[in-house]
Amino acid sequence: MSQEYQRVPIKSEADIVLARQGGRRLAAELGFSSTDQTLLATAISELARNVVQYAGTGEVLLSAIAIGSRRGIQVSAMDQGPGISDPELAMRDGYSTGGSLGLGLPGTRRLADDFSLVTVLGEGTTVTFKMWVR
Amino acid sequence: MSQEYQRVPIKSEADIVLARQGGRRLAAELGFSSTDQTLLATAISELARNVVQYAGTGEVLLSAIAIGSRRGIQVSAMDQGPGISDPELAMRDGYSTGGSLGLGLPGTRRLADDFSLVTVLGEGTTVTFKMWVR
Amino acid sequence: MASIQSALTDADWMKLSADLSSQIGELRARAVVLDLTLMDVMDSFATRVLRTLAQTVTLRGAQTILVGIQPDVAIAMVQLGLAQRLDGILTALNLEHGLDMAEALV
Amino acid sequence: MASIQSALTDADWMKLSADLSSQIGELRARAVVLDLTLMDVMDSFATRVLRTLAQTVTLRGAQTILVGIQPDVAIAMVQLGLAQRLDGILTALNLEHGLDMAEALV
Ligand SMILES: Nc1ncnc2c1ncn2[C@@H]1O[C@H](COP(=O)(O)OP(=O)(O)O)[C@@H](O)[C@H]1O
Ligand SMILES: Nc1ncnc2c1ncn2[C@@H]1O[C@H](COP(=O)(O)OP(=O)(O)O)[C@@H](O)[C@H]1O
Repeated sequence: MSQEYQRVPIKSEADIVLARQGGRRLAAELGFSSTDQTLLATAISELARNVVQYAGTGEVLLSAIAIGSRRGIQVSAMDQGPGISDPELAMRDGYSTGGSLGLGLPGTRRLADDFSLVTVLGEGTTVTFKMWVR
Repeated sequence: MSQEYQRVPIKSEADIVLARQGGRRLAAELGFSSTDQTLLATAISELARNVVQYAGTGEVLLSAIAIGSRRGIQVSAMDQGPGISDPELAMRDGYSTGGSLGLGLPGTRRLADDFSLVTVLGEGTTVTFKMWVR
Repeated sequence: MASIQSALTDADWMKLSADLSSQIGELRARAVVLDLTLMDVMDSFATRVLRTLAQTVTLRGAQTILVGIQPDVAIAMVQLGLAQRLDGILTALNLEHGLDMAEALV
Repeated sequence: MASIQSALTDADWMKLSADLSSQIGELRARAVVLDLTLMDVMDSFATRVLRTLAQTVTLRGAQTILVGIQPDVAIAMVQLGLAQRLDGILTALNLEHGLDMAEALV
């Protein structure tokens, strides 16, 4: 599995747009369909907004990944924010502590090929997912 | 109570169709009404899809059963998948861990004459139900 | 207008959804008529997929009309509790009625 | 009628909402047509803001019509579970259809 990284610092709302545009560009290069580019960009937008809203700042890492001839993208959104006290609850449709829709995490899991949430209270949160060209 | 078995291995989405077609054929032979054939085929479809979705692979057993002159079908869907951590919750209308409708198990119980769910975490799940000619 | 066969896989449905979504634009369609006459079973998977499809069609500014759901299939859907998951989607007896309904919308 | 660009911030949306709300009074508008053709992504933030906007418009006695949601965007919204959060808001394919719909309401 080979990797190359692209790092998008997330400091404000404007960076959310940069992160999802970066993801879309990489996806287009790798041959993602236009529908899958949009799915990926939407998921990145959700995670990057969580960083801004709940942690203030953080970063999004975009990596081109490959297993054999299969190509894909791995996205990580990470921050050193407050962490999530009940991750299982946070993964539920409609659960939000921010008066929002509560669909960002569960929605991203639904459309990703692979999804993980690692969070430590007081230390931060990292959400990682993969999407493969299909 | 005499029995004869038919085994349908469930390995992919295509096998779901084979399983429900097998059930419908057996039901037609035993004299089920066309409505009951469809009810049975739908229930088999639900259980077989759960096998594919949550356990990957498994099998569906179809048996013609009889008590005296009463004839019926017993269906078992079994897998060696992850099992169900909270079976009571899984039997509730609308509960799904797969972003699905959560009506497969409770719906099948509603239309079956007899229903059992046996599941062991890390070992697998077996759902069995009967339907009688009426 | 699309006719649906029973054995569509997850991938088939995704493709149908994408195709319809873009064709609505090309054809400036106000209605999408889905013929379910050939479906011998409508389970929760098919129901969810149809609902998803109808939501996509709505966001594209058109209406979905389901036609041809067979009597036995309708009964099974109600018994399983699936019917209410299609609430808000228009239905018609057959293709002819469905097309009449689509005309009336335009 | 307003055309929405992808990168509106929280503050931009608030301003748009306030502007529309007062303009409905000045123009005695019965419908507000929002053109989303330029939105390359509709995430939960945008969806929630649109829903809030539509609620404001409703309380001001007018109807919201969303037009121009692109095929890929529609599919992504449905997959994320966002589509049903816009339930009850009218949609049309494009500006032309949306204006027709608005005419019909008036
Ligand atoms: N990066 C993060 N840091 C801290 N908490 C988070 C983070 N991301 C998500 N959460 C928590 O998880 C909840 C659910 O997130 P999500 O499903 O994206 O919904 P929403 O963002 O609409 O609230 C949030 O309301 C918040 O409490
Ligand atoms: N064979 C199985 N193996 C593991 N978990 C299962 C299995 N069948 C059902 N489940 C669990 O039970 C839940 C409810 O199942 P069901 O009522 O059929 O709804 P759905 O399949 O729509 O999620 C599923 O979401 C899943 O968590």
